[in-house]
Amino acid sequence: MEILSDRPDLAKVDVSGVRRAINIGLLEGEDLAPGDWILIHVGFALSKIDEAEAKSALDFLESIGQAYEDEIAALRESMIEQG
Amino acid sequence: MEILSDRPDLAKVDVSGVRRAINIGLLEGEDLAPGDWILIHVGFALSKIDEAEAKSALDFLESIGQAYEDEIAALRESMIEQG
Amino acid sequence: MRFVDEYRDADKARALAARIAALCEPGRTYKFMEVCGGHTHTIYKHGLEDHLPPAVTLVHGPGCPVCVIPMGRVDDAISIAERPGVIMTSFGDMMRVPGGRGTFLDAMARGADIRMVYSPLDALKIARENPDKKVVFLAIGFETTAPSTAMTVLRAKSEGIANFSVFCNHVTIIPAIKAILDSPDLRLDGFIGPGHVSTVIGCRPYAFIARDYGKPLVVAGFEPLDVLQSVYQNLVQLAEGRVAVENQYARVVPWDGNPKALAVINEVMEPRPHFEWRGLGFISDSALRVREAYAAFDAERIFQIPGGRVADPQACQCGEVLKGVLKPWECKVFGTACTPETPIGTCMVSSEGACAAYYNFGRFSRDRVKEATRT
Amino acid sequence: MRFVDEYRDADKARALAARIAALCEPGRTYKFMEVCGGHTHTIYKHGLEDHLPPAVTLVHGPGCPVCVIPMGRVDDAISIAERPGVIMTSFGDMMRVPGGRGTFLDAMARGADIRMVYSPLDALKIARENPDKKVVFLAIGFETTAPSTAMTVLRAKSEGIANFSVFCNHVTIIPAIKAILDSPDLRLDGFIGPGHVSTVIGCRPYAFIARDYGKPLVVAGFEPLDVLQSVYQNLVQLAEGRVAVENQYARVVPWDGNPKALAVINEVMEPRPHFEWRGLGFISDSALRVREAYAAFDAERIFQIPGGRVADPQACQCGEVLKGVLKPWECKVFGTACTPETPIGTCMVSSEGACAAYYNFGRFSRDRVKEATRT
Amino acid sequence: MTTEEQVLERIERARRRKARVREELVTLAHGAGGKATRTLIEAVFLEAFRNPLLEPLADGAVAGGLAFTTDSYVVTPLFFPGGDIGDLAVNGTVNDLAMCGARPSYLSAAFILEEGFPIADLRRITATMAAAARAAGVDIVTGDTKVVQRGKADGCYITTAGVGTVAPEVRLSASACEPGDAVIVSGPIGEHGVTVMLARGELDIEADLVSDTAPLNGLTAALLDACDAGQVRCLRDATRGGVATVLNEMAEASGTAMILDEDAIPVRPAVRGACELLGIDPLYVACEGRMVAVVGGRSAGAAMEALRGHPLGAGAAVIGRVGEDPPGLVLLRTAFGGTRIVDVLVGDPLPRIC
Amino acid sequence: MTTEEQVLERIERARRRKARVREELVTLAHGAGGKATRTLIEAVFLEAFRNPLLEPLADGAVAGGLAFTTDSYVVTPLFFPGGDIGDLAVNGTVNDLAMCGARPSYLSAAFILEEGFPIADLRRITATMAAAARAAGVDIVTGDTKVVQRGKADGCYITTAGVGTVAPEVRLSASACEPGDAVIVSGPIGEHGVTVMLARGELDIEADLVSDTAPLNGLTAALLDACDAGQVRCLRDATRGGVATVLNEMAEASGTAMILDEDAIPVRPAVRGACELLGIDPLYVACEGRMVAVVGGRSAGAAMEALRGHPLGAGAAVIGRVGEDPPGLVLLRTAFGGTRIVDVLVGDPLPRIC
Ligand code: SF4
Ligand code: SF4
Ligand SMILES: [Mg+2]
Ligand SMILES: [Mg+2]
Ligand SMILES: [Mg+2]
Ligand SMILES: [Mg+2]
Ligand SMILES: [Mg+2]
Ligand SMILES: [Mg+2]
Ligand SMILES: [Mg+2]
Ligand SMILES: [Mg+2]
Ligand SMILES: [Mg+2]
Ligand SMILES: [Mg+2]
Repeated sequence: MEILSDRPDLAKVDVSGVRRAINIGLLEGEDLAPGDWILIHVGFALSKIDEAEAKSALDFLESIGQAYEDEIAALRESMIEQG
Repeated sequence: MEILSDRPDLAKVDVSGVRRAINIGLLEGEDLAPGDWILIHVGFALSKIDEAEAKSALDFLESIGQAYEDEIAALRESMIEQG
Repeated sequence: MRFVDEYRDADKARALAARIAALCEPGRTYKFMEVCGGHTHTIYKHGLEDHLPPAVTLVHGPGCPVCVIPMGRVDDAISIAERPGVIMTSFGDMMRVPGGRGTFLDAMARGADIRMVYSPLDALKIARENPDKKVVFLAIGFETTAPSTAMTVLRAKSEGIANFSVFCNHVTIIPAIKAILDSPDLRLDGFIGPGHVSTVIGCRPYAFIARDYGKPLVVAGFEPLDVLQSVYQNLVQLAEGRVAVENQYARVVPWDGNPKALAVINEVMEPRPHFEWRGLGFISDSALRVREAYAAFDAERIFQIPGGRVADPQACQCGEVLKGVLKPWECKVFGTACTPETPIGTCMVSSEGACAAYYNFGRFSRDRVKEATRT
Repeated sequence: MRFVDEYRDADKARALAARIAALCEPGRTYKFMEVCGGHTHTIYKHGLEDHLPPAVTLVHGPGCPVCVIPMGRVDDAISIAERPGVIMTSFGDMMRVPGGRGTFLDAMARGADIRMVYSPLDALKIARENPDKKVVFLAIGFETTAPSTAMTVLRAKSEGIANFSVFCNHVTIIPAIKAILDSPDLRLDGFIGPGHVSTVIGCRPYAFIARDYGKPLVVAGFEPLDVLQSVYQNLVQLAEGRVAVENQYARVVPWDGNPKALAVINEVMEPRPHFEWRGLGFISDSALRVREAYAAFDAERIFQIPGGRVADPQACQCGEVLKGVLKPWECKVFGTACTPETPIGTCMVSSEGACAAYYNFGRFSRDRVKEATRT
Repeated sequence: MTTEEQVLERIERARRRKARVREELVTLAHGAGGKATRTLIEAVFLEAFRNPLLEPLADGAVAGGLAFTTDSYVVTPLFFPGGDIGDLAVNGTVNDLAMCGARPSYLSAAFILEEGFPIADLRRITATMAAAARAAGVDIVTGDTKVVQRGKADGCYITTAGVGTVAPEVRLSASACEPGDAVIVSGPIGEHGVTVMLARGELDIEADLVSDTAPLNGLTAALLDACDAGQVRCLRDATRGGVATVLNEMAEASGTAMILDEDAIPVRPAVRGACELLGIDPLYVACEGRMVAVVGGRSAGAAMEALRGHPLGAGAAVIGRVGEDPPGLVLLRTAFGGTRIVDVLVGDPLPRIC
Repeated sequence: MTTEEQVLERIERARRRKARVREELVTLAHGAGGKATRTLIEAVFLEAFRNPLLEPLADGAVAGGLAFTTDSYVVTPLFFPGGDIGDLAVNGTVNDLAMCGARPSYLSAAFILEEGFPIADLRRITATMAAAARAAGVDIVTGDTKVVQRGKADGCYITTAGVGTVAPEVRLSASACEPGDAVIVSGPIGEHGVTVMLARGELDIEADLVSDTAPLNGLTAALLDACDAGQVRCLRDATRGGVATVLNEMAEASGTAMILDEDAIPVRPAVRGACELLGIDPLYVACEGRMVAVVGGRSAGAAMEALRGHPLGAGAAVIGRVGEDPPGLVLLRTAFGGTRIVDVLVGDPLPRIC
C-alpha cells in the first residue's frame, strides 16, 4: 500500500501486482504506512490488518495441523503394529 | 393529383405510381382540381401546368418533326433520282 | 412519363437540330449562356451538344445554387451545426461543398448532426419531432426555392414551432445576370433563361437584357427538347435581326410569374445590401435575408456566426467558369486536383455545377465518344 | 496471495475437521447459521461442507444484501432509472434481481441507462463526468457498505456535485438476527457472525445473543479456514457448556469496530421506522435512510417514486430459506422454475444467495460428487 | 494554350495514380459504394492485406475450385416491402458466390444485436433467412452472436460469409470482357434501392415497389449451362453503386469501353418516377436480385434465351456492348440521341440500403 | 416429504427441457456467453436454421474435409495491452478453425465502421490483422466495408470468417470425450478477459497483464501430430465464457463428468488478484489464445510433451480428467480439499471482451 501525496484520502494498494486507488477516509486516525495490509470493500479501506492477531490465529491453525499430523502418524504406527 | 380534404394546403401527387404529399400553398388562388398537372420543387407546387400551352409547344415540335421527315423523304427521293 | 418522355424524343431532336444547323450563318459562331444549373445538367445528362452544330457553343452560367455559395458561408453553416443541441438540415447537394474547414461530411464525421432533406418542410418536421433540439434549415437557391423557405417560416410561426430557424443564403438571379453582362471579357449571343426561377418571377424582369444589352433571352424548360428549342428560338431571333424575351416554357411559366410566391418571399425576406458570390465577388442587392419581423426564425440572428470571409483557393477558377469566360476543362486543376471526389471549387460538386457535369457526363472529347457509340 | 492462500490450505482443513468431528457429541446434531452471504459463498465455493461431519449442518441466514431487497424497491429503482436524463448506477449483483416489472437488464433493454459500478465513488465519478444527467447510486448492503455510501455523499457535498443522489436501501444486521431468533420455527445451536459488518460495528452489539438467547456467536473471516475455525469455536463453547461472543477474525475486526465509519453513517443516515425485507416482511428500525440535512442527495426525496409494495411470487419461499427454516432445495420451485437464469426469488440471484450458491456450486448430492472426485 | 486532348490525357494520368485517402475520419461517403469506398478499400484494406486472391476485389475470392465471400448487412429499415435484412443477408452472399460462377454450399451468419432489440423481430429475421437459404439450396452451418449496448448499433447487423464450389471450366473475371461482347442485365434495375429509400419514410413518398432481393444462383447456373465454355466473361450483382459502378469496374479491369443504350435499359415506371422526383439516376441505384452479365457475342442469343427462360431473368435485356475505345469508360447513348459518360458514383451519402 | 435425490432428478428433467427465450427484448446477458447466450442460440438460431452441420454448435462446421467458421468482434476498447480488435479478429477465427482440427487457409474480413472513426486507427487495425494473418499463415482474401451513422456502432466492428482443410483422419467432437481422458489447458487462463476489463479504465485498476491473443493453429497441428489417431477427442478455445463454459459443453455433449483439480489450473497471480478484487472466477474469464484439449489417457503424455514444446503451450497443464458420473457436469476438487460444481455461467453482463 502506498499513500498518494496529492490526495490524503486516497492510497494505492497492490494485490499480487494488481493496483487500485482506494479511499482510506474511513481509517482516519489509524496509523497507516506503506507496507500495511488493509481490508478493502467497494473501494474503501474498512480496516487495517493486525499482523499480530493474524500471526496468532495462524499459529493456532498450525498447531492443530501439527497435532493432527502427530495423531495421524501415531495412528499409522498403531495400524502397522496391528497389521 | 388529389387534394387532401383534411389539409387544404396539401395535395397528393402521383408521378408514374409514385405518390407524395405536396404543399400547394404557393398556388393559392389557382383553380386546382384532381387530374391537374403541377410543377413541383422541393416539396412545393410552384406552378400549374397549362395544358393548352403544352399542346401548342408539342404541336410546334411535331410540326418540325413532320417537316423534317418530309424533307428527309424528299432528300431520299432526290438521292434516288440522282442515283 | 407525361411531360417528360415527349420532350426527350430523339427524332424530334434530330429534326430540331437540322433547323438549328440551317439557321447558322456560315462562318459565324454562336455562344449562348444557359444561366441555370438545371439546364447545364440537362445538357450533359442527355448529351444535348451532340445535336448542336460546331458553330453553336453553350456557356454555363452562374445559376447553380450550390456553386455560388462562398466558402465563408459553408464555414458559418458548419459552425452552427457544431453547436451542441443543433440539428442542421440541408439539401444533399451541399454535403460535399468544401469550406475552409472541410465539408459537411467531414463535420458529420467530427460529430455534427447534419441531415439531408428534400424540402424545407422536412426540416420543419424534424423540428417538430425534436423539441429539445434547435433545428436549422440551410436555405440555398434562387427565387425557385425562396418561396418554399418563406412558406416554411410562415408555417413554423403559425404552428408556434420555436426551435426552427433558417440560415438564409437565398440569392436572386437578375443581379447575377447583370454582373455577367457587365463583365468586360465576355462575348455572348443570347441567353437560355432559367425556367424554374421564371415560374416565380415571370418573364418581365429580363426585359432589360434585350432593351439595354441587345441580347435575346428565351426562358426554357428542363427537358432536352426544351433547351434545344430555346437555342432554336435564340437563333431565329438573331436570324430575324431582333432581340426579345421569349417564353419557350409557357406550359409552366406564366408571363407574370407567381404573385403569391413573390408575396410570400417579400413577407419573410428582404434584399441584402451585399452578398458574396463564389468566384464573382460581392454583388449588391443580390441575395435575401430574413426580415426583422421573423428574427426568431433567423439562424444568423440566433447563433453568433463567425461570418468570416474565406479566400477561394488560389487554383480555383470557378469565377471564370461561372461567368462563362472559361470552359470547365480550361481550369488548371480541372480533373486532376479538382474532381467530384475532391472538389476544389463548388462547380465540381453539384450535378448542376458546370465542372461536375462536364467531368461526370462529358469528360471525353465529343468526337471520340460519338465515334464509339455509333451503332 | 497473502492472507488468502494460508487460509485455504487443505491439510490444515483436514486437521481442523478432525477436531470438529471429535468435538461432536455422539448422537447429537448441530445447526449453525452463517448470517452473512459472504460466508455462504465461501462455504459452497470451496466445498467446505466436505470437511464437516454429518452431524454438523450449516444454515444460511439473511445476510445477502441483494437477497433481502423486496420487489417493490426494485421496481422503485427501475422507475427512477427510466426517468429521462437519469443514469442509475448499481453493483453488478443487482442486474438480474426481479422486481414486479422485470430486472435491471430488462429495463436496460427497454432503454434505461443503468451502469455497473464497483464502488459508490465510481458513481460519483460518473456524475462528475455527466453534469447534464442525474446520476443515482442504488445503495444496498449492511453496515459494511453503508459507510462507503455515506462517505460518498459527504464527498459529493464537499465537491458541490449537485447531480448525484443515493437511493438508499441500506439495512442493519442486528434487527435481522433478532427477527430470526424470535421466529418460532427455528432450531439453531450457534452463529457464525458476519466478519465485514463487524469490522464496522464491532463485536459488542452481539452480546444480547449470548445473554438473552443463550447462543454462541463467533465472528468469522471469509476464507474457508476462517469459517471452519468458527464452527470449531462454536463447538468448543458448546462442549465447554458456555455461550459467548468470540472473534475469530481479530486480524481484521476490532472488538469495538470502526468508530469513524459509524460516525460517518450517523452523520448522513438515520434509522427508518420500518423497512420491508424480502421474505421476512417489515422489521422495525432495520434500515437506514438519508437524513433531512442531506435531502439534496436523497433520490427518494428528489424523485417521486411509486413506493408500492409488491407481493412476493406465490411460489417463492425465500423467507423460509432466509430464516434457515428450509434448505434451498426444499423450496418447491428450486432448480425447476427458479434457477439462476430465471430467478423467482432473490436468493437465486447473487452468488451470496443461498439458493444460487447451492445451485451453482453444490447442486448435486455431496456423496456423489465426493465419490466422483476421489483421486 | 493546352488543348482539350492534352487536358484529358492529364486527367487520365491523375486517375491512374494510386488511391489515397485524404480524410482523417471515416465519413458516410466511404460506405456509399462509390469512389470514396473504392479508395478506402484500395488504400487501406488492399494495401494492408495484399495477396493475389484479394487483388481483383471481386464479389468473392476463387481458389482451388472453391469460392469464398462475405458481406455485412446494415440496412435500415430492417423490414421493407419485399424483404428484410434476413433475406438480404442470405441472398447477397449467395449472389456473390453465384457471381464467382460458384454453386453455393454453406453460409455462416454472425449477428450483432443491439440491447433492446425485440426477440420477435429476431425470430422474424431468422425465419426469412431460413426461407431464403432453403430457396437458394444452401445451409447456414455456423454462426455467432454478439450483443452491444444500446446506442452502439441499430437493432441488428448481420454478416454472412459463404463458400461454394466452382467447376474447373468456369473462369469469370472482370478483365475477361472483350470488344464485341454483349452487356446484359437480368431484369429491371433499381427496385431494391428505391424501395428501401422510400421505406425509411423520411421522404414521405409512397410507391408500389418491392425489393428485388432474390438468390441468383439458379439463374447463373442456367446461364453458364447455356453458353459455350468461356463465353460468359464476367458476372456481377449490381448492389451498392448499381449497374453503373459494376460496369465501370469491368471497363477498368478489362481496358474496354462499355457502350450502353439508354432506351434498352429496363427501369420500371415507379423506379423512374421516384428517381426523377429525387434527382437520382437509376443506373446508380442498388439491386439485390439483378446481375450484369458480359457474354461473348457468339453466345449472347443463347444467354438471353437461358435468362428469359428463368423466372428471375424474365426481364433480362441486352443493354449494350463492349467496345474498344475509350478504354476504361462506360458510355451511354441517351434516349435523346446524345451521348454521355457514365462515371463512377461520387454521390451524396446514401441511406443504408444493404 | 421429497428427498434431495428426488429434487435433483426434477432439476435434471427441467434442464433437459427445450431452451426457451423468456425475454421479449435482447439484453446484454444474451451476449455474455453464458446460459442466456446459449438459450438464444438454441431457441432462435438453431431452431430457424437447423441442419446437421450446425447442430453441434461447435467452433465451426466441418464437412467434406473443409472447416468453416465465423465470429464478429465488438471488443471495447479497440486497443488494449497485448493486442487490438484486429489480431483478435484474425486469431479468433484462425483458432476456431484450428479447434476443428483444420489447417486454416483463407479468411474474410467484413468491417462495420462508425462515421467519424479515425482512418489512422483503421490503418493500425488492418496492420495488426495483416501481421496476425502472416503469423498464422493465412491470407485475407475477401472482405466488405460498411459505414453506419455516428451512434449506430462503436467505432469499428469486424466480422471474420475462415475456411480450412481437415485431414480425413481427424475427427474432433465434444461428444467424443470418454472417461479416462485427460483434460488439458494450453496455458494460464483468463489473461485476455481481465486485460480488456481493466483496459476499459472504468474500474480504476491497473495490472501488468497483456492479452493472451495468439493463433493456435501451430499448436494444434503439433498436438494432432504427436497423438495417436483418434486420441485427441476434442479441442476448444476458451473464449467468451472461459474454460468453465467450454468444459460444460463438452460434458453435456459427451454425457461425461469433467473432474478438475483447482490446484492444477494455471492462473497467473495478477489474474487471480484482479479476479479476487472483482469477485469473479478465472474459470469463466475469456482467453483468446488458450485452448482446452481432451486427450485419451494413452496419449496424454505425448500431448503434454508436444504442447510444452511449442512456445504457445509452454504453460500447458493437465487440469483434470474425464469421469463417468455425474454425467453432464463439471466438478472441481478445490484447493481447500472440498468439492463443488462448476456450472454454466449465469453471470452479470460482462464488458465486451471480444
Ligand atoms: S475545376 Fe474546380 S476549381 Fe476549376 S473551375 Fe471547376 S470547380 Fe472551380
Ligand atoms: S428457490 Fe427461488 S423462490 Fe425458492 S427460496 Fe430459493 S430463491 Fe426463493
Ligand atoms: Mg456483389
Ligand atoms: Mg461480398
Ligand atoms: Mg455483396
Ligand atoms: Mg462465436
Ligand atoms: Mg438505436
Ligand atoms: Mg471458439
Ligand atoms: Mg466461430
Ligand atoms: Mg470464436
Ligand atoms: Mg461487399
Ligand atoms: Mg460512439
